[in-house]
Amino acid sequence: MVAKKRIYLDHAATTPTDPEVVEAMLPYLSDVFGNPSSIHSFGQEAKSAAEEARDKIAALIGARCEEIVFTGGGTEADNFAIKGTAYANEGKGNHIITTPIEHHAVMETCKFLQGRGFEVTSLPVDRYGLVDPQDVKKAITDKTILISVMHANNEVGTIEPIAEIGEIAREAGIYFHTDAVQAVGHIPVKVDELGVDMLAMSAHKLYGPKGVGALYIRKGTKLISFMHGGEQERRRRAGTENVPAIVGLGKASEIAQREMDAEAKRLISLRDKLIEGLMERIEHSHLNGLPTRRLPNNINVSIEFVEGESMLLNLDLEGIAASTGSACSSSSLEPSYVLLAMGLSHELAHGSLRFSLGRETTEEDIARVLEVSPRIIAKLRAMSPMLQSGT
Amino acid sequence: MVAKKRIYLDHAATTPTDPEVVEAMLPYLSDVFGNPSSIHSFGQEAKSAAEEARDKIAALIGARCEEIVFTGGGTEADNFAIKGTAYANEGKGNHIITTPIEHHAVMETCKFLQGRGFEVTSLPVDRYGLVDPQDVKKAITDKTILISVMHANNEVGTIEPIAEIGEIAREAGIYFHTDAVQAVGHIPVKVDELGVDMLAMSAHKLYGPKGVGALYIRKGTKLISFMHGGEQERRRRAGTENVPAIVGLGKASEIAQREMDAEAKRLISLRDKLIEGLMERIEHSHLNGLPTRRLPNNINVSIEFVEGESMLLNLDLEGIAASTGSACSSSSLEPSYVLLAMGLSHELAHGSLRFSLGRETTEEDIARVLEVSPRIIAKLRAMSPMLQSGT
Amino acid sequence: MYSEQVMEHFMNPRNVGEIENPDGIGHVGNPVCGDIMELYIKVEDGTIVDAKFKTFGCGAAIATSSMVTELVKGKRVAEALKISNRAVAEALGGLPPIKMHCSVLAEEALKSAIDDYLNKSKRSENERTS
Amino acid sequence: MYSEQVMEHFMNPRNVGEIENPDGIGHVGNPVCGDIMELYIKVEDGTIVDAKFKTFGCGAAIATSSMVTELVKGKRVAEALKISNRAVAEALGGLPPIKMHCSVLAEEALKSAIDDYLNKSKRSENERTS
Ligand SMILES: Cc1ncc(COP(=O)(O)O)c(C=O)c1O
Ligand SMILES: Cc1ncc(COP(=O)(O)O)c(C=O)c1O
Repeated sequence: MVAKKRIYLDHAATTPTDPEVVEAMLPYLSDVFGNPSSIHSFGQEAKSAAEEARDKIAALIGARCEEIVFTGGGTEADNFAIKGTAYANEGKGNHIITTPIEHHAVMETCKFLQGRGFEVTSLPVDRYGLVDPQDVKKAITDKTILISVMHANNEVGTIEPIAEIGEIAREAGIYFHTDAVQAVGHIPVKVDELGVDMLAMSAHKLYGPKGVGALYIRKGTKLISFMHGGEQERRRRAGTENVPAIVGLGKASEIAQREMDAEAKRLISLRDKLIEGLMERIEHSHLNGLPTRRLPNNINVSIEFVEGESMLLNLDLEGIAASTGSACSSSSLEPSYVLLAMGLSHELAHGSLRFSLGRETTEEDIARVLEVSPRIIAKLRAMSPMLQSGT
Repeated sequence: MVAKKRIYLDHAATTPTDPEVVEAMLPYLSDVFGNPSSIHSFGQEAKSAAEEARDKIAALIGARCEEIVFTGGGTEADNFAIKGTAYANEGKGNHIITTPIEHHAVMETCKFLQGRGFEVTSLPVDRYGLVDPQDVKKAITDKTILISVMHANNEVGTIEPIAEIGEIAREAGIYFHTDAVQAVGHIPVKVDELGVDMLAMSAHKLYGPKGVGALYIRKGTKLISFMHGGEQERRRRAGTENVPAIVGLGKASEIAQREMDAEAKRLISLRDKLIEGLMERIEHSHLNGLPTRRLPNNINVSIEFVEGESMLLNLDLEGIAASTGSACSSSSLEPSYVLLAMGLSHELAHGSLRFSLGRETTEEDIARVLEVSPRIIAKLRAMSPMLQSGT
Repeated sequence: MYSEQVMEHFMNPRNVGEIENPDGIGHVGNPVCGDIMELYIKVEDGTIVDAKFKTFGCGAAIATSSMVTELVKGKRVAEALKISNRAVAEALGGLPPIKMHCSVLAEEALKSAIDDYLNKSKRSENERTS
Repeated sequence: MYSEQVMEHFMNPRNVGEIENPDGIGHVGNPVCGDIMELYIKVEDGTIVDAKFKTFGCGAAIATSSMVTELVKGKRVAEALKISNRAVAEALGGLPPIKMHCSVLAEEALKSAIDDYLNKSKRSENERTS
């Protein structure tokens, strides 16, 4: 095949680790490799590095460093927050409020609890995927112990009214968790402004390494450990600290804090160019999610009469990496439950295409997508039994 | 301070990542960074790398590759095995058999379940830390659903009679889990010979990276997920795969398989030299654990009249990194529960010292420990109120 | 994910399109499951002389559609009825387990087209004899 | 983990040893908790003129023992009684939270030695007055 520049537009699935981050991590693999729990110098050096990283992450989200607990990723942070508060507050109640557009990490955790004596209310969302804070308020009962609403949706990029929900949760005295895996490092996220008690993040979504994340836990929040074992992380999360990855998350947070504003501006301009270009060039195409209150890097469209995977494969053969719905669900046969919850038909859900831009994305990349996509779609539509000749 | 060669003798706490392993991981941080769940080429390349690693790990422990599930470390593997089988087999019974010398990852997980309707029997151990298979047999009731006995103890190095226990478990039709975090890569570990249904390992104990481990799950074993979320790892462990770390674990397994025999022989010789040298040079010192059926790299001694941390600090100032009990417990004030379970007095438990050797350990390192230790101990003993002048 | 043969048929699908006045049409699948196949056959003297398809679906759906049309062309109707989904998958060098249902769909589309043809010819036979 | 001052006192502890015929001995701690301190004082005219210690324990235990003996030397007994565990910790540039109990132990050892001295001198006073 001809060597083409490969264009990666799937940053919502994962991002490349920033070279500066890799650089920062390397010494902690082979040289400063000690176990932070060890009291000798090898251990203490590793410990300081992890603590420095903790400061940077706390700074990024406006938290205190003791409120940051490192985890093995976003999924673990969500499991920890939800199971941890559920089990710790069983005495108070067994009701959890969440939404139908959460990532699997939240949704499956809630389902697990549902099978073990908890009740879960899944709120409605509108056609943009927006949750109405008033619906949260109405769903609260005297058994409610936790509200979990994601900050920004990973599929359609819609940004939820977290601060408004935070106020409602605070008034009702109910713990509020947000899965901010797609938001942290991309848009301003400050725990006090949002009024959240717990917030999950994952390094590999902000140019940090895979296999590390963090849970912000507001001081005073009652929750039990998810990972049982040693006394690491002030007894809140057992397991030898993944120091190189933690250092990587710290560096990634530092870079994000430094570059977020300018980068978001740049991406919004590229994003809107791509959205407009696709709408213009492709008949019967629709934007999914809110037009403006969306992640700076997210483009999600539904293309009538064609199926997502066949578009993806064709794009991939042209060197363009995209996604149809969440990366996790692309191995299943179900169309995106997020799009269905927003009221899309099965056909439109199957025909969805997500491009998520990143730091390496250029104007040329956008131009190339706009050049290639109509051709691919035309080819597939010619094959489609849903499009009668002449439509 | 004078620059001395630093001597790391705390490999049971963590090992440096092998340069070959680092080399193998690097491409997967920045270049082949895709999410294995993605169907585009970035994702599929990452996926193949993870699958190749899975083969290597399976080969090391004599398993089939579908029986290996990657986790975020040894602690998670233990949590997964124990909670996963407990919850999945509640219908059958609620009784778990374990030992008082397990790592915190097993012990605290069992305690958690104990608080949630499960019953836990903690078997006795002898003064070497050995479990008697007959005690396992006697402890089995018709409510028993799981036996969890570690392969090799992390503090004293004693290797447990896993194959014998495996036979008993198999006869009784009860799931058998072993925490082999300290054994895998150091001594031969084959799941079929051991007769285990689940086996936990952690990469950073065998010169692989931190933050990744694996749980072997024998085909047919009934257990539920611990980490809920996406459909990764055939729906058994959610969360974006930590590809670089998984590749690292694969490479570390490959190296271990290649070098284990020769390295174990070399270490046993160094180990025995150090044990004999310490016994000879230091009066009132005692070996903890079995003399021969112990990990090739483990030396654990109790020194009468002196406390462990003060020895550690002095050794550290001489550039020698060692440990007193498990690294995890050294930040707590409790003396090692493992040593206490073996019947040691509090004083001898507080006076324990663990040296754990590794690939970089040389004859000269051993000589240096033997030169420095008696001096340090004499100095501390001179300060000790427990040693009457003239003893 | 896919074999080379799957990708080849996906990129260069054979027999795309409709047949005017076909002797049989098979229509299977629905938008809920995400795959829709339409298969057209032309039969002369009990032999399938042409086959075409239109498919809405994933890579495997398109490749199996393409392959099944290739496999039936030139076959006697009775033989064509024996083409199993495994045969389609095998001809493509295998399919990922999660995509085997596409080969089932292709088999069903073929069966459905042949059924349609058999029904039609029975009817015209009836018309002729009555 | 430890401040420079702690490490300095740990490595070069002042006043290690016993005092022959001390005026007061304090003995606190036990092997269960892992720290044992013995503190000896020599008192002349109500002033602590010498103090020595023997300690089984961690780095902080040894450093606080050393520091407390330094702090009391030359002090009037009444003043010495006012030395708090915080004062000992502060003089060492602070202690990790988990090690603060060592400074408590040092304070207790001092109190216990002074108590012993006061009891003894009361007894000898009594003996003299009786
Ligand atoms: C919104 C959201 N939550 C949670 C996760 C899970 O994070 P991780 O893959 O680090 O476990 C992801 C990404 O996969 C995500 O997009
Ligand atoms: C025997 C044993 N089990 C479990 C663990 C936990 O492994 P990890 O630190 O990778 O979570 C360790 C090491 O810390 C160990 O030595």
